[in-house]
Amino acid sequence: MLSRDGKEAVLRSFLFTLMILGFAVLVLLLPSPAAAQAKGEPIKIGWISELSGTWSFFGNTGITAAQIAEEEINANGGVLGRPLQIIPMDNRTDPAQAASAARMLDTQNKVLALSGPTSSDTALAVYGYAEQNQVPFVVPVAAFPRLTRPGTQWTFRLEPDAVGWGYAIVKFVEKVKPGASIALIYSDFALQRAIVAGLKYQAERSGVSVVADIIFPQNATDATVQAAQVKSKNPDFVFVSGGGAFDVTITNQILDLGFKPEQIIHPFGAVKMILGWGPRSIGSYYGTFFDHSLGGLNDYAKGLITKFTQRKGYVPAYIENFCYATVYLIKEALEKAGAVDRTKFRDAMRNINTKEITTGIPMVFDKNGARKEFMYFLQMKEVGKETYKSQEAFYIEWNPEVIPVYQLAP
Amino acid sequence: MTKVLDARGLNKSFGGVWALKDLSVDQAPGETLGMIGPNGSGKTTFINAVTGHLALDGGEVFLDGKTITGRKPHVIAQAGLIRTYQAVRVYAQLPVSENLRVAGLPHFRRLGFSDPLDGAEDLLVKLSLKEKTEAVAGSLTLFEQRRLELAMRLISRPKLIMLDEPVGGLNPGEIREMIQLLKGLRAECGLFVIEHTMKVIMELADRVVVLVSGEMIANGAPAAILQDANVIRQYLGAVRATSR
Amino acid sequence: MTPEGMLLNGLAVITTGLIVGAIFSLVAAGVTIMYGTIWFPNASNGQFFILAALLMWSLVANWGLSPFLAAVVVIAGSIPFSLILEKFLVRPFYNVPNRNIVYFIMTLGLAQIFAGAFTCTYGRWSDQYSLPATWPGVIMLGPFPFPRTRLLVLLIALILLAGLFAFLRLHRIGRALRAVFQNREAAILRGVDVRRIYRFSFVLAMLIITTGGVLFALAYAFDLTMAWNMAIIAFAIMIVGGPGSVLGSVVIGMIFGFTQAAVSLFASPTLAAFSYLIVMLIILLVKPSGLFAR
Amino acid sequence: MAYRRAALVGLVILALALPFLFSASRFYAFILGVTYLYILWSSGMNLLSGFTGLMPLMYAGLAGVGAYTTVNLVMKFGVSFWLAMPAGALAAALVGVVLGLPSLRLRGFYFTLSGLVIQTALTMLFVYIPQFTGGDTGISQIPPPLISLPGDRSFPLAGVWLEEALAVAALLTVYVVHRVTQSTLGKYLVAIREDDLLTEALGIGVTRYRVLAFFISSLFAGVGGAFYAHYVGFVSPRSFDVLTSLNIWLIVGFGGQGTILGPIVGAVILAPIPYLMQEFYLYKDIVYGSLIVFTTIFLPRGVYGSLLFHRRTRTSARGKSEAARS
Repeated sequence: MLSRDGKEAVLRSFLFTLMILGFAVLVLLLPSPAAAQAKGEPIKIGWISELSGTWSFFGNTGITAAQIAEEEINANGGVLGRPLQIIPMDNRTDPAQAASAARMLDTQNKVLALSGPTSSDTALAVYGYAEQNQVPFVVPVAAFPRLTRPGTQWTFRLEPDAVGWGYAIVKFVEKVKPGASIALIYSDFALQRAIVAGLKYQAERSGVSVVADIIFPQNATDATVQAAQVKSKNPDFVFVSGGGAFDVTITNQILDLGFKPEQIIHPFGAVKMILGWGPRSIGSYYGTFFDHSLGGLNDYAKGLITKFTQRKGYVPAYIENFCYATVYLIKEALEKAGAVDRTKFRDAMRNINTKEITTGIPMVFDKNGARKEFMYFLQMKEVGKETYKSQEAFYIEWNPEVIPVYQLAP
Repeated sequence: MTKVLDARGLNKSFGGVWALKDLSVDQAPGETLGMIGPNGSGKTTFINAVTGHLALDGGEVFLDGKTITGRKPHVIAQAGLIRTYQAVRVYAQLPVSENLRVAGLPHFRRLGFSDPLDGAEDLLVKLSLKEKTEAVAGSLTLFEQRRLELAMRLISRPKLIMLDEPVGGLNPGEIREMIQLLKGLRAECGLFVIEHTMKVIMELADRVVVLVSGEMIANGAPAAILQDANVIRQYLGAVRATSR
Repeated sequence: MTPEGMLLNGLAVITTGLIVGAIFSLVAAGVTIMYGTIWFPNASNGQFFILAALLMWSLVANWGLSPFLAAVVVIAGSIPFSLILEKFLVRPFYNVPNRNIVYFIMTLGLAQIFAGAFTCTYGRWSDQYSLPATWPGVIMLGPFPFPRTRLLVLLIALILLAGLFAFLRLHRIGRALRAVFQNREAAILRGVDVRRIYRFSFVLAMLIITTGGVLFALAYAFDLTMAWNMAIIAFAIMIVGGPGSVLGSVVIGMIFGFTQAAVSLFASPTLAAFSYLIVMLIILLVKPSGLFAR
Repeated sequence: MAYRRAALVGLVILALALPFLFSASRFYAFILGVTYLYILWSSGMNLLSGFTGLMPLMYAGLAGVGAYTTVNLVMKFGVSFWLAMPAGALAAALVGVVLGLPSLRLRGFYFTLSGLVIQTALTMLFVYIPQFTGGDTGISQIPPPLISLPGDRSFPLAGVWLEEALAVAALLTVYVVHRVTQSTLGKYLVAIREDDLLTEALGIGVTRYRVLAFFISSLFAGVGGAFYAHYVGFVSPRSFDVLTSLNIWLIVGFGGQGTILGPIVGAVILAPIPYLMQEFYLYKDIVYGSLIVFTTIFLPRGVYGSLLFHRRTRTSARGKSEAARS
């Protein structure tokens, strides 16, 4: 029990905590986008994403793009004469929370389909629920192969799987410099493990030699020593992929040790990552699936870029594009299905044979819901505060199972 | 006949400083032994060592002729040697009855009783805590808590209780009562008393051991101890000086 | 490996060990001072640490302040902030029995509040934060190119640590602080105004932690996950070094820095992460008071 | 006493009836199931944090051990859930005993701290042994427990019936914890919480009973973990990280440490919040953190605990006044 003076002091601490709360609430009162207006009962899509928690940035950037698509669609008469409604649901970057969010959307909101995760672990949680309870699940951004493992019935993924990225990277290296040597330096996340699995598998077959393979724990701080280790192996290329900010730290420290930007290959380039690498990295390469500096963008792409930049202050990249394209894909599948019915929708998705709305890249799914895969490699040309320019260096398409992805990342 | 307590050549040093140095103390059944000595002379260390709260560097301890050297405190307590603490220690949050129950639980089967509170009634009466039975121990006065402490030891029917300054913090009147209480207990079990208050030792102890920096400098009847020049020089002198 | 390569790796280990160790030591010193004097096990120290770093980012990257000015602003700002915290969250419990557990749980809650506030403010602006190099370019130490910025950070950190030592050893208040570390009661008897020392040491500790955050922001890119890591690391160092022992926190902090740097030369960096937790557990069991406890 | 027994019977009936009342909405039924899980967990933890005075911050980790053991047995070796679950619980209990050993040396805060370290290490471990845990991508599509009938037919225990199973598990846990606290062991644990030195001096083997407490408490952690995995259908290291431990502790502390009904009250109030607060996800962490701060500051005894305390003080005050009159 507290003493009396303790008590009244406690009262003060109570007020203080209230102050914190009030402050927090003020900070958090961000405008929520108004639901689009159109005639009739809306068709509901559950959008489970990382709206808070560790990766809240990706969830929030993704849902912005998705909502742009939602508004465009509803402004043009919606789907099957009804408005399309995206119901945002937070998963706190926590798979267990994602699973229960899926349950809520399915049982409570009675959504037609699920979508939204931008990271593999939350996506896998939803995948489990969707497959078990037969809810169509369209994955915009999550690269872990298991999401389209053989036997998958209800899940479809727009993003190529990470093992495939490894394949693509080797193909790229092979083209730039046959018989090159490459060093791998990356954080210990499932995504990176998958990429590296594919990369090593293909490297053997393409005569690319892996001279160093350095894994960091998820909470590493400094990479200088490891960079020095890599340096003393002096490889032609360095594959760099840290988790979160550590990615920038590794990149800087690799450059500090005198590597040329042209030697660095990032497996993927989300916009804030590219901005984070900064001017020092101009000349280095990154893999992606959409970039505002790609040539020959159509009006949808241009529209997305302008609208998104207006809302967020930075340009959209592949994550935003996949979320945007997902919503349009769902619309197209619905129109093919001709009815708001889960099985019909699923079948429509299976048989769909179209082009990605923004890039015109083929959009076809195999029996496991894996997409006909592709990847761009871009070279950084200039970097500003909120935007950058890059130049296409390589493009490749392949079939999901060109290498045994499901064995390489079970 | 076998000593109730027989400690032989106890050694204990803390970082090279001797807390107990080749100390041998024994106590006959029915005898009340007093231990005095200046602060830090190793009195409490002696209790800790004997009751297993402190690992000895050397020496052996026997209770009723059976060795208890290096046993765990609870084993020694089960064997019938139980101690109190300098600062009064009871379960302040629990009512008196619960305090007694906890104290009785580990022993009543060994003693062949059917209920851990067997004999608690008489104890409470004897220690005049009867009407406090349901009160929370923390709400008792220091004197009452001291008595509860005793009751919690007596309920285990010990062979020997080691009391570490049993009248610490009590006023003269209470001290007198406590002395009478303890006298009354001598029939039931052996008493070993550490005290600063000479009055208690004089009235209670049959024999007194004087400890100075871990060594026994005198051992004999209270009266004799008072006259012992060595003791006066090394200990009582100081006491007199302070008490003046 | 060529001798050239060995030298390169050696220098890399030394510089990294020093810089990581110095920053760990600073934060740990702050935490250990808090616990040593006030009995305040600050589980939210990681959040304060990252708060400083984030503010640096806002001031430099968004408002375009010069890093030095920004650093001054942030560090100075921590003083009133910590005074408020002390008044409302620390002081009320000074006479609560085993207040350290109360503090611990409360700061865990506080950490949660800050984490929440961060994820839905900064967390929505970016997933990572990095400042432009304060002092671009590198200095060649033989074959090893040492980035100027990191050299700067290292020097500042070392100077601060030295200053902290000097203060605790030589200055009157510093001595009073250490007196309280060693023996609260004795200090009170010697007429030390403990409440004042408490307030002072809390502010000092927060100041140190904030500085640690600022330096980290200058030397590394960071994200929100760093907060919890830092909290655990700081606790680990405090426990191993001994609560209240600044010397301990510095020595152990440096050791941690070097193990983190060197371990990947002979084992996987993953081991480094485990190693300090295991060491910490062993110390907790064998010598809870820590290696450098008096 | 009579009305008390009636109330208890009523509670039991209610607990068993609720799943059917909620069965209309799978979503609310799910929240109910999760609440039962948290009642199970928090009652189990209460045995340590409430009755023994040790705050086991590695509790979620132990639940994880139970969950992963069970899931691996069921999914890899095709063991029946009803055999795998006890095995998982036992595994959790043994690990819990080992990880509880620090408590034999460490007092209060230091033990709490060691718990924090152990929990962190466990979470990392779960990430670094993907062959058992699926790494940070977790294990999905965990099947619901199977009930096998004579004539080797079997049907999955899903929906309402799984919630019924959870209700039974929760009730059993509460009952066992209640019995333990009434037993000699329970009295010893409280004594150890109040003053372990004195307890040892009185002839009670503190070490043995601490270990025992850890064993029982961890057992429930494991049972909860196993049910969690097969109920939610998904587990990942994040399901069993330090925040989960804190969450369970918060429920115990909020309801009332060291009381039987406390954890139930706490779970019923707190467990549904994250699901019902979906729309306010931005404030969730802040609300949660504030709850922890409030609980520690204003309800050191918890909701139900304070209730009990005030009633007790009132009665004892009346007792005093009567004594004065007589």
